Amino acid sequence: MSGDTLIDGPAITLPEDDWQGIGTAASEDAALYLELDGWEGPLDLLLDLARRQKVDLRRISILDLVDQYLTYIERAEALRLELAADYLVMAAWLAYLKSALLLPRDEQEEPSAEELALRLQLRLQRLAAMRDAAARLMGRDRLGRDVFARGAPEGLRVDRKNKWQCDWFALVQAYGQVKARTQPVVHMVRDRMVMTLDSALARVSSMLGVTLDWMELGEFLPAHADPRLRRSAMASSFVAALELARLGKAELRQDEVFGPLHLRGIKA
Amino acid sequence: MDELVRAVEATLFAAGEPMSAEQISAHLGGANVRDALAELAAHYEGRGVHLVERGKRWHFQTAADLAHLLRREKEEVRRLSRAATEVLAIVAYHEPVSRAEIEAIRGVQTAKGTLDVLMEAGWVRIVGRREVPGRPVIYATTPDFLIHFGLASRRDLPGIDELRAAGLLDPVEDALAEAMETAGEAESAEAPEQEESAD
Amino acid sequence: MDELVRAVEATLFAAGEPMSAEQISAHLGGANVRDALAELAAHYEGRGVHLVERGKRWHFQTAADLAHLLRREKEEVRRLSRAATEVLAIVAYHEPVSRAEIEAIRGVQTAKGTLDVLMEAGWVRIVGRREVPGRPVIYATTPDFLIHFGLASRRDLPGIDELRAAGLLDPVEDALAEAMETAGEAESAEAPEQEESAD
Repeated sequence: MSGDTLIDGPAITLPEDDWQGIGTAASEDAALYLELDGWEGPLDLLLDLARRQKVDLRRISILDLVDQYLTYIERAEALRLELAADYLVMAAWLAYLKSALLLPRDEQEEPSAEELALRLQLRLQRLAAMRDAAARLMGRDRLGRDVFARGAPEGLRVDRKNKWQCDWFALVQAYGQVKARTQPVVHMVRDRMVMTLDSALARVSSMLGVTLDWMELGEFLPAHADPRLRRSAMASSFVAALELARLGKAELRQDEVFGPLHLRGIKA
Repeated sequence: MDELVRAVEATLFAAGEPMSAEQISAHLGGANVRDALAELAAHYEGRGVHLVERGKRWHFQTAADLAHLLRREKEEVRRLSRAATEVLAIVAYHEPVSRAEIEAIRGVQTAKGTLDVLMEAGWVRIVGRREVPGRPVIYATTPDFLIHFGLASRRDLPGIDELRAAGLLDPVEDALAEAMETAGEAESAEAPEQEESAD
Repeated sequence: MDELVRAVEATLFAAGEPMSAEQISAHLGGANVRDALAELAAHYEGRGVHLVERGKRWHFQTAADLAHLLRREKEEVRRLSRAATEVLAIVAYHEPVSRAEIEAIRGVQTAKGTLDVLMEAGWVRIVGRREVPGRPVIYATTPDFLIHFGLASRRDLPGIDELRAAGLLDPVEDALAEAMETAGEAESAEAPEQEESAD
């Protein structure tokens, strides 16, 4: 805050009385010091100096401003005060700007000194605008300072209550799935009458030994067997016939597609 | 509007707790606030907020007939979780049933919360204790359960064979389905007696 | 007195924090509360308590002109450092804005702590990232900021229209380009033939 900025009055005499940035030391111990922390950097100091020109920021004299800044920094240096580097950088830049501004226009480099000066001016305007805006904002009627909300509101309570949703389908399906998941898996194979391949082989080959005539496959099956046994015997006897043919013990004949299959034994 | 009345109104509004006329007066530099309080109380009569005096202390409060506005119930429709649906189905098919029995049927532990949800929903209730060691609590469905699911009675719940016919069972091996069918039939036929005999 | 107006009045009096018209409506079962809000705001105008709208949310608060009566017993609100007030103003007038942009305006580095203080106060929040190299975080003000500073919306920020009209919310580069152009035109007015040939 500017109010915290202390400097001995006579040591740095600035041209105008309404100097805001620097105060007079309260103590008489003549310890001179300059607290640049009072400004938020060189741009802040420049803005303070610019406002002292008491003209619209759009019409400030950049040359005057540069002079004031440089004077200020020189005095601080004369007092052997430690200056933050950015203040010195700004001083160097402003010294350059000043010399450039003093050159005839044709000799200026790009960007021109006017452009640099204008840029500085625009920055100062923007900072000033925000500083004023901040002050106006802080000066508004603020809740808790100037205006107050109800001290003890009863409060609104919304008690949430769940309304559970489920339908018949989901319920029944869930039960079915529990059952399907947890029922012990029992695999029952019914006792079935079958003719094994071995017994069919024995039966067919022994029956082939009795006659040399062609016999239809069906004749090899047990005559009065249960229908299910007959199906099993048919399958086993067919495989047995193929096996005997492969071994050269029997020959097969089929007159038409899907027609009856005949076989007869071959004499060894 | 009278400035003092405004000041009293604002003071009471911002106050953290009820204030006596003396306190308000002290706050407002010693003004006599009785008339202002009476005027305010009359003004707020019939509004949504009343200025009331309780034990010599004044405060604003919501009109009594609007108190219900301060506490509102909001219903949130939520779908029953998969686990809860299974438990509900087991209770419905096997009731009355203990938690241990539910777990035995599901093959997994049943969180206490699952049954709580079903009771909160109003579909399941505790109907007593089974007279076996440990006297476990037993659960059954409620009349609301029948209403919600559109069932005239529990007998309307389909049997397993019907479930399969309706394609409600996941495809499983024939043998398994066959075994289940037998088991299911036996169960649905025996279920009532079985429950009773278990007591 | 209209029942809906009473209900809205009671709801807002009782509410712990500002409510939007939609929230009030939802609380009151979907009623259209716009007219009721307007009627209440008109009724309380001039009283010790006002109904105000801040960033689309409504609340009652004491009349600003009575601040001197109420302030004494209230805690002073947090004092912001000058840096923090400046940063807050820059965020409010330029939002959304990155830290680098704030620093460009202030001409100094902004301590992280300064933005933290504003975020802790609930007045500033991070609203995303700028899609430029480095993807810097960008900041904006909150609804609480509007409430605290008594702004119906950001358009109510003091002097924002004037600042915008004066181009003071535009980046320096834009203003510079414009100023150089104007200067160029002024120059070309002195040397018309040159300018035309350049066209």
